[in-house]
Amino acid sequence: MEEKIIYFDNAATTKIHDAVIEEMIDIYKNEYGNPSSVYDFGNRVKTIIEESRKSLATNLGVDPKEIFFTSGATEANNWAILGTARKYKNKGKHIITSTIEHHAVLHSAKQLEKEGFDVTYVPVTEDGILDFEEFKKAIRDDTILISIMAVNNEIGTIQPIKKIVEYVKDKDILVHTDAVQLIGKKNVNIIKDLGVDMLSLSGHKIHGPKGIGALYIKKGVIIQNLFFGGGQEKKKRPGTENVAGIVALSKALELTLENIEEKENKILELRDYYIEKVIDKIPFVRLNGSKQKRIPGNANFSFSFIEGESMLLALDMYGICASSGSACTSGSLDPSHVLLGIGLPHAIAHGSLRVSISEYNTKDEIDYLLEVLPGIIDKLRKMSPLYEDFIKNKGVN
Amino acid sequence: MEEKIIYFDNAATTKIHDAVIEEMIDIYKNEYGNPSSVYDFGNRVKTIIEESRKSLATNLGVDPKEIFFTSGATEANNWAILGTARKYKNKGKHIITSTIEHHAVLHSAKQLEKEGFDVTYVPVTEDGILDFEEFKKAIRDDTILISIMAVNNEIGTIQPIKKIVEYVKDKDILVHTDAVQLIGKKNVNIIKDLGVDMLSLSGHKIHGPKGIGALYIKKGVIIQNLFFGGGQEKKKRPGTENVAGIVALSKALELTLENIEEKENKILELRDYYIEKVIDKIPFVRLNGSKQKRIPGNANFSFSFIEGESMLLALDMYGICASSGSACTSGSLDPSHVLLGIGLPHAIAHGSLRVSISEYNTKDEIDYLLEVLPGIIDKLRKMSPLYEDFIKNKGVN
Amino acid sequence: MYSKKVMDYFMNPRNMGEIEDASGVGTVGNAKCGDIMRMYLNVSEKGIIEDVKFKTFGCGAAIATSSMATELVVGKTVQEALKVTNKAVAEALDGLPANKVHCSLLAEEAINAALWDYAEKNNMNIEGLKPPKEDVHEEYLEEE
Amino acid sequence: MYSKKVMDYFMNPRNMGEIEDASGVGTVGNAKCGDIMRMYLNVSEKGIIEDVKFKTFGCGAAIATSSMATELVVGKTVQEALKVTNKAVAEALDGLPANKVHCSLLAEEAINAALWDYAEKNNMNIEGLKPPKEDVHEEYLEEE
Ligand SMILES: Cc1ncc(COP(=O)(O)O)c(C=O)c1O
Ligand SMILES: Cc1ncc(COP(=O)(O)O)c(C=O)c1O
Repeated sequence: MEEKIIYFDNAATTKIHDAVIEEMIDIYKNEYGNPSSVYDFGNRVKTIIEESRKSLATNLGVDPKEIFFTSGATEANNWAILGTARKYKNKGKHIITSTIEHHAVLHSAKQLEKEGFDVTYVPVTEDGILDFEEFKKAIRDDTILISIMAVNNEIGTIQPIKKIVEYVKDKDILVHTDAVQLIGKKNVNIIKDLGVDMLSLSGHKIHGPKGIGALYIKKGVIIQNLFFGGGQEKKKRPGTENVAGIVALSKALELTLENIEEKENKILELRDYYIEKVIDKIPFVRLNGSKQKRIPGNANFSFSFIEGESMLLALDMYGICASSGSACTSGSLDPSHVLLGIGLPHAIAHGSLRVSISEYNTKDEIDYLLEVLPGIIDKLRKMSPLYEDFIKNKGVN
Repeated sequence: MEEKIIYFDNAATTKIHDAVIEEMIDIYKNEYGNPSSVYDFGNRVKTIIEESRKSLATNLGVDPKEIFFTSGATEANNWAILGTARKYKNKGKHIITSTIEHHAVLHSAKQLEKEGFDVTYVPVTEDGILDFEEFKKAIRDDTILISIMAVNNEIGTIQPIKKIVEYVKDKDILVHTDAVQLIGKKNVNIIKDLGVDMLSLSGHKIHGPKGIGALYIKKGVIIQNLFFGGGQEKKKRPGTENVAGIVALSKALELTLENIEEKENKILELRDYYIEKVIDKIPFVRLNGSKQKRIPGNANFSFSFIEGESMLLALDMYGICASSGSACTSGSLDPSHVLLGIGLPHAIAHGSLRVSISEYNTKDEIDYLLEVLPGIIDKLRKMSPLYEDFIKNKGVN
Repeated sequence: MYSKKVMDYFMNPRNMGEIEDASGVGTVGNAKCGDIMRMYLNVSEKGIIEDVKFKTFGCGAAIATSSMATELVVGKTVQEALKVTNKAVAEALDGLPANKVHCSLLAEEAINAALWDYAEKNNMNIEGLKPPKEDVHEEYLEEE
Repeated sequence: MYSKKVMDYFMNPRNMGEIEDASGVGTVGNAKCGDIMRMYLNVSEKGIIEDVKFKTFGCGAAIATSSMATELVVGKTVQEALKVTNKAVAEALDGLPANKVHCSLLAEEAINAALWDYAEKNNMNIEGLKPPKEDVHEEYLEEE
């Protein structure tokens, strides 16, 4: 278990900050009381939760009363989408999202189609940015919800959330954003920078633990609960609170945002260095997604003629962790819907490599990756019948 | 934070076993990979999850494929109830539960009423056991689901789950049980001892952490997902897995069940000693719920003429943690629906004290409780206008 | 949850007890909601509240607010006592949790009920004194 | 996820490459599903498969199964080669994860396609040889 790994899959999940683990240990050992209990041993746990809520809210520029803890972003996304639709179904039955959302959004939308809603999946440009003209056309009188992600998890493209919010500000439409890949990457003031009605985030993407997330619900916005029970979370999200998770989520955001500009610059530098070198060293590559409107840590390349999983396995032999498509669909036969969404043909969509960089990565690690990657690509291409056809000029199907 | 507390609220939540904390720390520090990832660093986390699932399943006498991890029993209960109802709504619209269920069940049922379902809340006898004659009468041709708890959380009464299952075995009705207060208290083989189609359990009630639970779904039983997203948990429960929670839940059950008969006997002995002494020392008390059909750790008394919270606060001054009603409704103005359910008048329902004992409690602690309790009751009664009326023989309203 | 002051008044309640043959006695609240407060007052011939005692069935806040209410009215004239609001009671206790504010309302109401009883017994018409409500919870619950 | 043997055949694939002027060449699979396998065979006049090479676009299992398939058929007669099943390929690799079983089917199909090409080129009618399917995925997916 102690072999060295080089972790370039920070969009899938992240190393937990040591100080976050320390806080969890303290909670597990000393603060196991039930926050709803009357006695001090429970009460003080309630206080701990409220302090965490306050810290998280402060770091996002919102009111603590607007933060609701969930079991992760999947739950938060479902809550926002199903909860809005089921609450306002008599007002309208139309929902807008995009073709490149996370499955937690897309599959919630599919469920709503089964419940009689109409969903428009707005396409993106080949740069991986929401096609704003198409978005405008999608809006209808019976539109009740828009859910567009802040940053795409596969190609790192930044979506025009503020522009969306401004465009519909006079309409009675709620706007939700899945901000899992934005929060913790930059300083974000939800109100000033986004202005959305609801926003989802997840702990394990910001150097916190898995199984904890939050939904921001703007004051005054009312949606249906996703499930029902005790009075926790102001009667909006029942179940005994995941206290250690809540504390860890807040602490993780706090620590991740510490010196964030500095970290951002460092990560950006590493990323751009990697991109430049890959383009330099390896032929037939394509950077997926806008180079400019892109979150610092993400580099997603397609390497023509080869398939993604084989690249990942080969990198794994060198102790390098990276991904192709998104983690939760690996093992499926489908190519990434995001890469198809930006217009890539199947053969190329299958051959993507996402390197996602965090504050824990170093230039040495990037150099090591750059040392082994060209050989791997070369070897796999030599095995590829598609490459053979290409070289022999037969063309590819 | 280091003052000594005497914890008698094990039905609300429990102290985490040290070895469980150790396992979580290991996961947080060393196994932060995403279980869905291709590389070994993710894959081995998948293996860890599957080993935990296997251990949990083995300890419950079921197949690992029948275990689905959730964020707690609230989610598990909702999933079972809403998921069954929404799946089979075209087959039937009637659901049976009892009047003394946890709010996670009752409020799911209320939600289903809003969705057009018919719910029968079967009453219990004054002993706190399901009224089986009423239960039989409740069954209809369009009944699709029965959800009855295995053990009540407030009064510890054991419900006749196996009898229910046998009674409806020729009918096309799914049976769910909220077994949060049973699992970990006794050796339970789900198939042989209960035979239900679905069963919910929660980590923090069995010396594990908060925010993790599981739903057992019998092979062949298909219900609707509660929320939608990635392909985790065989596509039934999406979201990046709470790996540490899963490992901790399994480990907690394993450790809690170690020498369980011995623990059961010890707990029972402490509990019966407490019950006997209370009845001995304090007048105008009533043990709520059947003495015989009762889980070992639970003792729930009503002390006439006084209100529960004031008892808890007074006990808290002595470092004793206990509860009145259930934790998740404390702070509400309502008396316990369970105590009203067994027919107590409001004044008495308000005056209950639940002491719930775990393997970590000692005879010394019980003795200490018995030392301070009579004085507290006495003092509060002297303050009570109801007691004054009673003594003056005016009678109580 | 509770301030130190609330806990102090809960653990060491001032003016707990009964007054035999009191000038006025009032009982408010009901068992359904879990709080019943009873106030006993002795009013001097000059209209000064010379002695107050309470008994309360209820939570910590119910006990503390009733005790505090007795302290706030003792020594005051009936007119002054009528001006003691639930806010004053809550403030004197360094505040109450949101879901316990109704206890301070009930304490105010209990004083009022005892004064009403005093007025009735003496066939007086006290300015500003209204017939007591049995309960304050519904009002409070609506606010929530 | 994968057995050691799969990883070995993935990292060090046996018989990877092309055969110029091969007796038979077959390509199966498609880019949509993410696996394409191509098999080259040389068959001797006595009907013995003397040389086999493969090229594969696909996941680790796709590469390993195609490589293993070449090893299982080399030196065999055409008739014997037809009896090499996807199960045999998977077993020779110490098993495959459930969602990768289709790779072994594709490898079986690739051998079949190369033999079909050989038969066509030589105008032969080989008993038990069926026209190759382009893909095996749909079949597999239905099973799931
Ligand atoms: C954009 C995006 N949304 C949602 C999720 C789901 O988050 P969680 O794993 O916390 O459910 C993820 C990651 O898995 C993600 O990248
Ligand atoms: C009987 C019963 N069911 C359900 C629950 C809810 O469990 P959780 O807190 O894991 O959501 C509890 C405890 O809170 C309980 O005692």
